[in-house]
Amino acid sequence: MKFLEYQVKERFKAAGIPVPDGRLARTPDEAALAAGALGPVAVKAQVPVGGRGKAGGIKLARTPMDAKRAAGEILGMTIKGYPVREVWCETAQEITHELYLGLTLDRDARKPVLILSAQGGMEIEEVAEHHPEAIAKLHPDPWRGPLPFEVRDLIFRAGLGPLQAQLGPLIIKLYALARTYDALTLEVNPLALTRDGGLVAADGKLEIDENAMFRHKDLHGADESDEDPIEAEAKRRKLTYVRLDGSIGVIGNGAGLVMNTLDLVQREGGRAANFLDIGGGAKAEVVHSALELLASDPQVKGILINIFGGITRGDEVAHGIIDAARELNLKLPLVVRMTGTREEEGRRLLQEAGITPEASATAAARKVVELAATGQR
Amino acid sequence: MKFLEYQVKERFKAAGIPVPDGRLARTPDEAALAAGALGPVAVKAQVPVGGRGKAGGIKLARTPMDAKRAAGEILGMTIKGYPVREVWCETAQEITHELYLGLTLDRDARKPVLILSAQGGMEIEEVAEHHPEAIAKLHPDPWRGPLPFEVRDLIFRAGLGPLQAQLGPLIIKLYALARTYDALTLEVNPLALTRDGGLVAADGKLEIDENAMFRHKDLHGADESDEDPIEAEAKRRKLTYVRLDGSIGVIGNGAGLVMNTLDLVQREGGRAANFLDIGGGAKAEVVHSALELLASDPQVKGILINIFGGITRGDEVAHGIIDAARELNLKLPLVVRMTGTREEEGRRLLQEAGITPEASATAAARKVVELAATGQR
Amino acid sequence: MSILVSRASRVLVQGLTGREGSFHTEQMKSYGTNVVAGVSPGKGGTTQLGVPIYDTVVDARRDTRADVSGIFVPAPFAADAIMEAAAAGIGLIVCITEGIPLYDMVRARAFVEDAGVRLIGPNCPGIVTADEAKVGIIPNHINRAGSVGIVSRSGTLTYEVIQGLSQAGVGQTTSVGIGGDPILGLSFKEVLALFKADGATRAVILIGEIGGSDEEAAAEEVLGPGFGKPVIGFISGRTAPPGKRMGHAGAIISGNMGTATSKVQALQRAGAQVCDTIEEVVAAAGAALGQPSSAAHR
Amino acid sequence: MSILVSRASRVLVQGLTGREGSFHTEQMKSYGTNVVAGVSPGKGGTTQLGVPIYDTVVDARRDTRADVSGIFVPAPFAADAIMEAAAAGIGLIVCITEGIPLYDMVRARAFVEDAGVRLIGPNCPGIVTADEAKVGIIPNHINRAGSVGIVSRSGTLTYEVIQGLSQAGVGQTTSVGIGGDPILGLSFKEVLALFKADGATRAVILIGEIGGSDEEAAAEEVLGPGFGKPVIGFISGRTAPPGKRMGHAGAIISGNMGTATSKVQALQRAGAQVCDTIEEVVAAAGAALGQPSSAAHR
Repeated sequence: MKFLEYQVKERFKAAGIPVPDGRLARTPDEAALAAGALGPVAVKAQVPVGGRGKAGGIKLARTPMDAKRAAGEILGMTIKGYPVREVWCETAQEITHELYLGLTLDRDARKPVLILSAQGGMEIEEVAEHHPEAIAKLHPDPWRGPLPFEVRDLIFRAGLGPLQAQLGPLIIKLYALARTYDALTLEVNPLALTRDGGLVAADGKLEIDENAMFRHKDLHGADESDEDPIEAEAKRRKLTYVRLDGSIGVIGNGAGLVMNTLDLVQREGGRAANFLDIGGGAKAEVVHSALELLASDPQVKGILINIFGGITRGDEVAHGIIDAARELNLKLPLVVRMTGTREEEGRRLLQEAGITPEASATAAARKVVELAATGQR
Repeated sequence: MKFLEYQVKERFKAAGIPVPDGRLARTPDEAALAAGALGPVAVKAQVPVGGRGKAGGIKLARTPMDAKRAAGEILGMTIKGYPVREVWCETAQEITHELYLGLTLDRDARKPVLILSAQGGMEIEEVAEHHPEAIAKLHPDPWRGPLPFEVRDLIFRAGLGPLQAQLGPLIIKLYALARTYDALTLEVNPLALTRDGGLVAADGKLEIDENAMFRHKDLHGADESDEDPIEAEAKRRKLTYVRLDGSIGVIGNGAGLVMNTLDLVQREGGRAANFLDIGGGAKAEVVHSALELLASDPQVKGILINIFGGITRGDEVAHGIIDAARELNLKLPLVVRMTGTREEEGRRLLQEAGITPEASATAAARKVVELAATGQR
Repeated sequence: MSILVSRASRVLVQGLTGREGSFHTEQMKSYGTNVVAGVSPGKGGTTQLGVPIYDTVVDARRDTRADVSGIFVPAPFAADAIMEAAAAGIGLIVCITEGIPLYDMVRARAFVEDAGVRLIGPNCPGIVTADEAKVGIIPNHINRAGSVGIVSRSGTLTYEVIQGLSQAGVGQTTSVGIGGDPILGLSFKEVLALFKADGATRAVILIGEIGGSDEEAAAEEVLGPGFGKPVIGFISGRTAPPGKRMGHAGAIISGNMGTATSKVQALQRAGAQVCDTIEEVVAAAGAALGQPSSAAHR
Repeated sequence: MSILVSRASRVLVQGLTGREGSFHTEQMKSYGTNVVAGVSPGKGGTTQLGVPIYDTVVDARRDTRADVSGIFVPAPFAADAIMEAAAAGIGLIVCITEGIPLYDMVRARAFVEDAGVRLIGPNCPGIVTADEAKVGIIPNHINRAGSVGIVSRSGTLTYEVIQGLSQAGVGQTTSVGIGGDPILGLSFKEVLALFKADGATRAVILIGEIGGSDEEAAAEEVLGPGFGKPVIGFISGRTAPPGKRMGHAGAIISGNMGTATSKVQALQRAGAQVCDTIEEVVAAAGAALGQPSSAAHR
């Protein structure tokens, strides 16, 4: 789950991490009111993607009239496919230096990692590539969290010793916030040093582990309904779906198997329209739901279902396929490959319903590419 | 710092540990109102010591009139020296079984310890002595805290498996509460199983680590001003003081040295009036304050100051003694033994002020016992 | 010989009484696995599928001397189940559960490491030592005893490879699915070291996928001339899009590691034969053992 | 010979620039201790009392190879300072600070144990190896080199004993104040084991006090016939009242342990000579070494 800038900043504020004063505006008049209350403001488009600055989604406004004009221009823009519906108007900061502070999970270290750099702002990835020495890291013990002495050491290693007294508690609060929200990523970039010597989170990013949502049932993140309608629908159906640019709809169980199926489709001269993993142990309803989703995608010219049952059972999958194909009155070519747990039952059910499973994944990929190309059922 | 029952229960409630509904009453009429709102209640004296049940400080009241009468009897009682100024009126519970749940620090294990027993109530110490097998303990790792599986294991070992689903989260909440408040001791005794199968904290005890008070500056515990006026005054002066029953006032630096001084006084035929440790690194003001305190105690017939300076400096101590003796116009026999860091300066200062330090702690103890017995200066 | 599990393994199933746990315990037993106990808090004292159920792993272990645990408990409770097994002295823990929150796993992994215990998974298909024992969910009928060891990050692709080998008459010693999650127990490195030391394993198949740098680490630290056995590699996701990244922070940490190219090259540098399809993997394994794969049915 | 600190110790002082830290660093230096560095975050790069100051222990250790740290930082930050020293690889940490919250110490102690490092204290007077080195606050002039080892829970009583011995002409190898807090680093057991192994120490004095059961544990686990050196014990607090107890829970945990009687009896069972006064302790130590205490000035 992702959040908009203002949602992240609300959480920073509640956690004691300093943020500029700001107000949300949905109309140019609201932006003018905000500027009236706050003085000179930055008017910032609220979209769940990066790069809005370059796209013209951030403007400075010295007066309420300026703010109204800026909001008028930004509201209604579309940034990377997201129409801007809200702007965040916040007190303009006199920034003298931009730092970077971030937290993510380091899969190789099998630990969380805190990252601090005196060179923050837009170009942090380039700093990481070309000046790795300018990036200081700390892998806190996952039970202990970052200890004060470890954080001090991080700060001195980043060359930010003089900011120690302010920065130390801020880093510990950031980590606590990440733990509270099961954050996969929590970034303050830039963490701005202002003319008066204070530190303020000028922008923030937060992404929550979907697997931990059972602990955060009351959380509402960014409304992503504006994105690709099929991706949004997949999210509602809780399917692991990624939109691709080909024409073969692919359904499989297990990320490795689905990725391999994409590879096979490409080897046979086709291109997949999507990645769709129904995961382990999927029941008939999930298969049904996945098939229904792909059938609704006009880009899809043929569907390949590749199931190797382990915890997933062939008969369950077959029931899902058969019911969905019947209900949807599916006109597209549908090729199924099914093996593994309860494959006998599954294959028998499919055959009784007039669907002949292919013998191997390679054969199935070849078949679906061929059928999609010729438009046959 | 200690807390009254109702103060502990407020904290239990905030932490999600179930407690009976209750109201505080300072007059019989308030108790009647509480019973009117709550129905049948237990009217319980609020004093910072145990044993109030046996002393008649808890009465059941079925009606508001009963409650008024009970409160009238309890308010104004004195329990172990504490006048009862408030009663806690809480919904009477239909208790079918009493458990014990407690947390303290186990100094031998150098860890916190959770203690759970199916045999709770008043006699838990006897259970511990005679049926140690009825007491289950868990030493959580101090960084990890009690883990769910460890708590389940504790509950099954205590023979309370059927209560697992309720008791597990309650124990984890209790531990979190203890950590939040730096509790040296946190007890729920009895933890009552009610007729409807629920668990409720029928009584609670909380004692906070004085060393951690810098983290809890906004906390207010039980008003202990009713206790021994000298002990209360010592607390206000932040002196480590324990009232004893003899006549020799003893001041020293370091618990071991003070305890040994008490032993020496007793060997010489006297008895100490108190234990007073000014700790390490005490400055002149602290010595002054300690001397002033003992001088105010009518029980004290002579004062022995025993200082072996390490981090404490002889000159600082001497200044405190001299100033206090002069200001208080001290009439009592005063014997000083001083050695260690800056002893030369300290001894010289004392001698200039007409106080001759003794050569050894034993000699000083003998002298003060002798002087106190004869009433000499 | 084989690695990790064998006929001698005494297997405990945590979550045996649940839907998945009971189904797959039945499968494991029918494969001949010695399932000695189940753990389901509150159901201690009962019996299911002929297996005694205990409230805690400590109790189960005291009575049955179980040394391997298979975990089928739901995701919110799975990390706790892993730690319970580790604390009770279970030597090998195989966690099948999918969807465990990453912070839970980071903690559980540190716990397991402190306890000096082996963990496979989570989100993995488990382990089969062919014709001896199975802990997990790999379909029984696809396995065939032989001399190829398999280690894989992908669950279902593991099945593909096992089935392909068996159909081609190329049997396996042990097949290990290490799981697809970002935070895992044993990785390629450790499992390859076990295969290296196992006399019965004459060739090893490594099935990797994009993301992380465990394949690279294994290639650099374990494989190479000293490994002493032919290694056949396969990396899935070559045509997959870069996918979601964890903001800037993820990019800073992972750098250029984790692409299919990086993995293929690292394996090749270490002397592994990297194949493009599962069919090629099967053929290469047959060739490595001197078995022409088409006619190798024993 | 001696234990824990010697002329070769390279001593770091955490909190050197504070009031207590600077006063006692001066004392330590004047005793001849090799103080190589100080740590005060934010004051790195400066010099005080001729000692270079660093921002972190890691930095100080890299430059100076310090192997012992004396901690004089205020109580709210002292547990963190202990952990910083342990994480940086300091082998012996001596924490003088008094008043550290107990939960902080419980965590710091677990941390130090995981790091495999020795901690003395907190709330202790530290260590003196007579005529060689001092880390802590024991007054310089009372020590005298010789062959008695001292280990004590009480700060100021330690001074009494040292002074008494020195005045009677009975010198010391090393005097160790282990501290009076409920949660400590090394206890009697570990320090006694070091004295047992120290060739120069010919007799040991143990100064205990009421509370806890460290004296009993030492008597049962380390002392006894195998110890091989005379042990003289002293327990203070015999006439002290039971004092505050930690509610029921404390009583359940401590049972009958911790009284002066329990400690005296345990020491006597282990063959120690338990004395009633410090004067007796001094005389007994002299006798144990074959020195009549009154006329033993060397």
